[in-house]
Amino acid sequence: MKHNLVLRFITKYLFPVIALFALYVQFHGDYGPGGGFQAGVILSVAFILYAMVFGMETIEQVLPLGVLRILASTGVLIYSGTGVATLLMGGNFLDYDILLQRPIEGQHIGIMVIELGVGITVSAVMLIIFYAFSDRRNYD
Amino acid sequence: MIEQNLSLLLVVIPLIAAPVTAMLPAGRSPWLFTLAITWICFALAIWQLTIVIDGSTISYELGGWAPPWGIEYHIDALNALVTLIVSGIAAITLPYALLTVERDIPLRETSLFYAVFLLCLVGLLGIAQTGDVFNLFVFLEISSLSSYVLIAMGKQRRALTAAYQYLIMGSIGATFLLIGIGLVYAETGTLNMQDLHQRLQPILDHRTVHTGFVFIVVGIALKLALFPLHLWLPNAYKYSPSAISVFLSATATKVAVYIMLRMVFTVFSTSILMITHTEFIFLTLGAFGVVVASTAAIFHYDLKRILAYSSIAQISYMVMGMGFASKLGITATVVHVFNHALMKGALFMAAGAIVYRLGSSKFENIYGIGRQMPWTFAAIFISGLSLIGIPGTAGFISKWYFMLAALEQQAWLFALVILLGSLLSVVYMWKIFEALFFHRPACSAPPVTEAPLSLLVPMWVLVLANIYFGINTELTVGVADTAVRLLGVTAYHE
Amino acid sequence: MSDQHLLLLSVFMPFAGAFTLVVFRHWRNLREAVTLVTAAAVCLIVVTVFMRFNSGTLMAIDIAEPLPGLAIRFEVESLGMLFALVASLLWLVTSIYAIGYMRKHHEKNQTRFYAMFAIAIGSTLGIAFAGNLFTLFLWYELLTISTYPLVAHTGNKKARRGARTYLSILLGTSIGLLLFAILITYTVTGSLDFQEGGILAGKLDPAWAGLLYALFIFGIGKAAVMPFHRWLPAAMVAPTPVSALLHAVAVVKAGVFTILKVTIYIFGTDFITSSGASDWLVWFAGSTILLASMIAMVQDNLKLRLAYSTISQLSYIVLGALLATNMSLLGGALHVSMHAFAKITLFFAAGAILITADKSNISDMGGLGRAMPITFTAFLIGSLSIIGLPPFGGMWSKWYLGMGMVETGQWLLLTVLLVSSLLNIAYLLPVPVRGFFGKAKDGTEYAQIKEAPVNCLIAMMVTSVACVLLFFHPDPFYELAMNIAGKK
Amino acid sequence: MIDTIIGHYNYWIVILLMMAGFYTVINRGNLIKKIAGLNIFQTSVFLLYISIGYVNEGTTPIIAKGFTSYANPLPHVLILTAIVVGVSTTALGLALVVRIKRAYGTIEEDEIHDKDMSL
Repeated sequence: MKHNLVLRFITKYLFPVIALFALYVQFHGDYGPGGGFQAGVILSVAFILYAMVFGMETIEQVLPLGVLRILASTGVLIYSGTGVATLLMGGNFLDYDILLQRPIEGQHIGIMVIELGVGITVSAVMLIIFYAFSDRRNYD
Repeated sequence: MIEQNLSLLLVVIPLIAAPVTAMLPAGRSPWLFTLAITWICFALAIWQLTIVIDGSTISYELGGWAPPWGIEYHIDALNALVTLIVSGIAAITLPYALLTVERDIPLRETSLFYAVFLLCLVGLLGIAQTGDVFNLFVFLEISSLSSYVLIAMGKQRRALTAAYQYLIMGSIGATFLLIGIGLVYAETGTLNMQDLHQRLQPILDHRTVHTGFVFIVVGIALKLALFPLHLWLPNAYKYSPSAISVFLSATATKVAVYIMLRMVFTVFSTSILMITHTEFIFLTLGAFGVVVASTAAIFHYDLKRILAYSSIAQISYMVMGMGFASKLGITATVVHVFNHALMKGALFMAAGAIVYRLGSSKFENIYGIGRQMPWTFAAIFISGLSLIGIPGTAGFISKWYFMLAALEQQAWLFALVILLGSLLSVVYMWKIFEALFFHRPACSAPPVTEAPLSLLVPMWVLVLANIYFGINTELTVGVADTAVRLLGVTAYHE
Repeated sequence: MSDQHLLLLSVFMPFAGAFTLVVFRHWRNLREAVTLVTAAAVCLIVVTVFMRFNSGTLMAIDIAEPLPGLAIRFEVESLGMLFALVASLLWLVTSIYAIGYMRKHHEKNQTRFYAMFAIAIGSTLGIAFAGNLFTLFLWYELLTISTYPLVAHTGNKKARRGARTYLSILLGTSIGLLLFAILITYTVTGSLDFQEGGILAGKLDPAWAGLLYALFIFGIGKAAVMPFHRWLPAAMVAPTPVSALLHAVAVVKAGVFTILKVTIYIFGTDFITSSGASDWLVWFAGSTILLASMIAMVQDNLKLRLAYSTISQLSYIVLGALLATNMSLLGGALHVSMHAFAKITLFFAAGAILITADKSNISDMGGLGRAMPITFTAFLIGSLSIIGLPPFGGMWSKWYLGMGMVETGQWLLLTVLLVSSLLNIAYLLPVPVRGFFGKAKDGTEYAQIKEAPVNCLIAMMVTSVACVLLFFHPDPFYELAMNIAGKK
Repeated sequence: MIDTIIGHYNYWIVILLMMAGFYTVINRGNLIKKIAGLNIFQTSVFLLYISIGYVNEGTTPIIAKGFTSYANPLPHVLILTAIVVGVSTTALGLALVVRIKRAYGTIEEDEIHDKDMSL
């Protein structure tokens, strides 16, 4: 597929659009349908599409497996870190009310951060899964 | 601060530790970190038990949302006991894991291995801590998924098929559980266990509730390897890495038994057993499980496989105990959950030590090994006696209660099955003793030495615990009594 | 030292001894010295306990309570005291014998042998001093398990098969029947304490008493009532000291001791007679006596013959318990000690013949008595005591057992007793007779065969002298036995 | 009668999918097809949950002017979690199949069984 001009052209321009849409889904999840799970999958789709057209090597340069692993772990840590932060501030686990002075703002910021963690982990994990199945250099 | 968040920290600490472990460089540092985490969890679990041992409960609201809307961690004596078992076994497995894992797992995968181990611990502890049925399902799947991975890390290629088989069976079980929870939710509109209990009482004769109940019971039965849904278990325990055999055999199925107890007695109630005749099903399947699995164990010539079949038999005892649906029966089940964790843990550790030295647990390769590895053999011997139920060991205490429960209801047939199970366990354990000690070693057998100290010490801690809890049962029977009272199970009336 | 601690010490001393001699396993003499010292110490402690008990001190101690209301409890009472005395005295003698035997016979794994032996004796003392049925069961099982390696000692195929039979019958009956019976007792009464007059009376429907009693009698496989007797001949593959002490004294007597305990303190003799629980069981015991004697007659292997003789003799004691009268209990309790001294003498002699002349079949022993006069004399004394002739101790127990039968009017059983005495003569006396007056099969004289090792001779002489002494001075045992019977 | 049958059409679909999936899991010897069956099986449950949460005339559960009736959001949230679990299961299952293929050279259950037995 590397030599199909139309695909290459479209993919190149679709990539930022998909990524942008992912960010929209991510941050608009607070007000409408969306959230970290969906956004994470959409973002990873952008990379997967790119990889399918331009080859695995290209995205492996940007996102090697090791980085993805760290990203996946970081997402979980952001999530649980928020919880621990609420704990340390004297509230219950994931009790966002406590994060800022006004509980309603605390809820906003809390869910944002949490969903960000979810989004990072989901997209990283989706890519790891994709790597695992598409990288068949070691066998065959 | 720590005390008020105790029940939560038990889940969150390993949850945070898991991704951290995954990022640590391969080598001994992931092990050391995991060791520290499991010991912290163990200490917290002891602390938690001391708080609820008098029959009080702890309630923790996640996110500050009051139950029944938010997720609640609801801790009573039973939760605390299961948490103690899980974290205790984890804490004792870790020192044992150091050398066996270096043998079983490629070096570059160690950090991932320990991360997955911690995730499995998160799942099991979460199940034990949570008071929300859907949350329970999620934790169940966390623990199951990670245990599939851990089993697949076994050295032989059959570990892969064993893990695959377990995955299929486990997922079906989990989905059944999910269906059941969905149906019950559709009827009541709540997921909180205490709340469900309240709302289910008036509608226990609804057909949807029955259907939900049956789905839940079958789903859990798959997870706890109740006969005849046990086929995944022997291979899974046989081919997994030694440390994982120890950990899973001592915790995974016990936690499934706990889920069954929780679901049947806390969420529904004792009367649903009679309405749906499940008590009879528990008793019958339990009895068949005891006899069939023990008999199957006799006809195998592989140490780990015999132990796996024996696990199925022992779980069947616990299911029978639930089937008695009386104070004594449930006490027996709860006590046996604890005691069986001790004896199977010790037995699988010893089996793992033999595999560590010889690379195999087949009889033909390990004949006469008991003379070269006297401490390992003695550990197998004593914990084997505990498994049989010789007085003075922990196993006797649980057998005693099972028998009392059966005799109380004058269920002579089931009393005889329990005794028969003991006799069959004498046969297969003695087969092991004879093979290990009195049989002449094969000529080609390489000379071996006693297992390293880091394997022996955890093994013997469990062995001594087997004796200690056979003589002093304040903890086990005491906690079981409190737990049974809180479950609302009453003494048997004709 | 306080009385309670003395009691504990007597039970746990052998365990400590076992541990110590494992530590000293590389120094043979030291190891055996440890065995002897432990045996002597235990013997001394038990005698001290006996003295204090005689002076009226009550000794009891709970060490733990594994199950609510069921403590691990030690307590001294007459029957247990009698049993403990016999076991500890004979352990000392057997230790002396065993050292000679094991060295001469070049047995392997001697450390394991001595260690397990000590543990077995510790368990026996545990049984003797058990303060309730639960504790008794605990030690009962431990005794089975600790003797298993002794039976399988040589480790060859024959030994393994014998040990398997041994274990499967003993564990099978104890888990399948005895534990069941104990649990039923507990469910019915809510207690397992040994109480004078029993705990079952008034709580158990007399119609069921017979069944429960049968569960006990057959469940206590160590008493070797037919059809659960096969383990005892199977256990004869063990080295002779094991057969002598454990399978003529400790293990089998633990069985009949348990039966006596259950009869007196769980059922209560009154309940047994009033409910008729034992009416049909006496015939099992009676036929065991006769059948085992007959089988003994056709055995050519000396140890096997002695084993069947033991089976038959054990049923005397069982019968004593089943009849549940003063006289029969007195006879039964006395027979525990009288038979112990006589039978151990016989086994000592059999072992001595095995190690010095390498003969185990009676048909090969013609003329051997002239080469080993002391051994065969000891055998003769033992035989006469078993047969029950004066002036040997065995007479007393048979006398009282017979009295018990007369008392209850069981004439048929009395006939059984007398016939079996005749059978005793028929299967025991040919051995010394052949030894002294017979000729070797191939006509050779045993010029090269000397007497057994001196250790073995000492042991044999001690026990055979004891057989005679017990005729003239049965007092210590007699008084203890009287206590039990009188308490009825 | 017809009304009850048609009125519960969502349950019929759920049951149909569930049985199809379950049958595939049990009947197929091909490891990948088993996983596909498992997926269908799980999906049927997701549908069950979502249809439970449906409220007549309800809209998306986002507060807005002019709407008073909302679908129950909780089953949706639950099933989102369950979907994630399902995805993980599938990924793990497929990863296992890949490694089984590498170790055995086949993904047919009976062939794998034969290879294990022939050792």
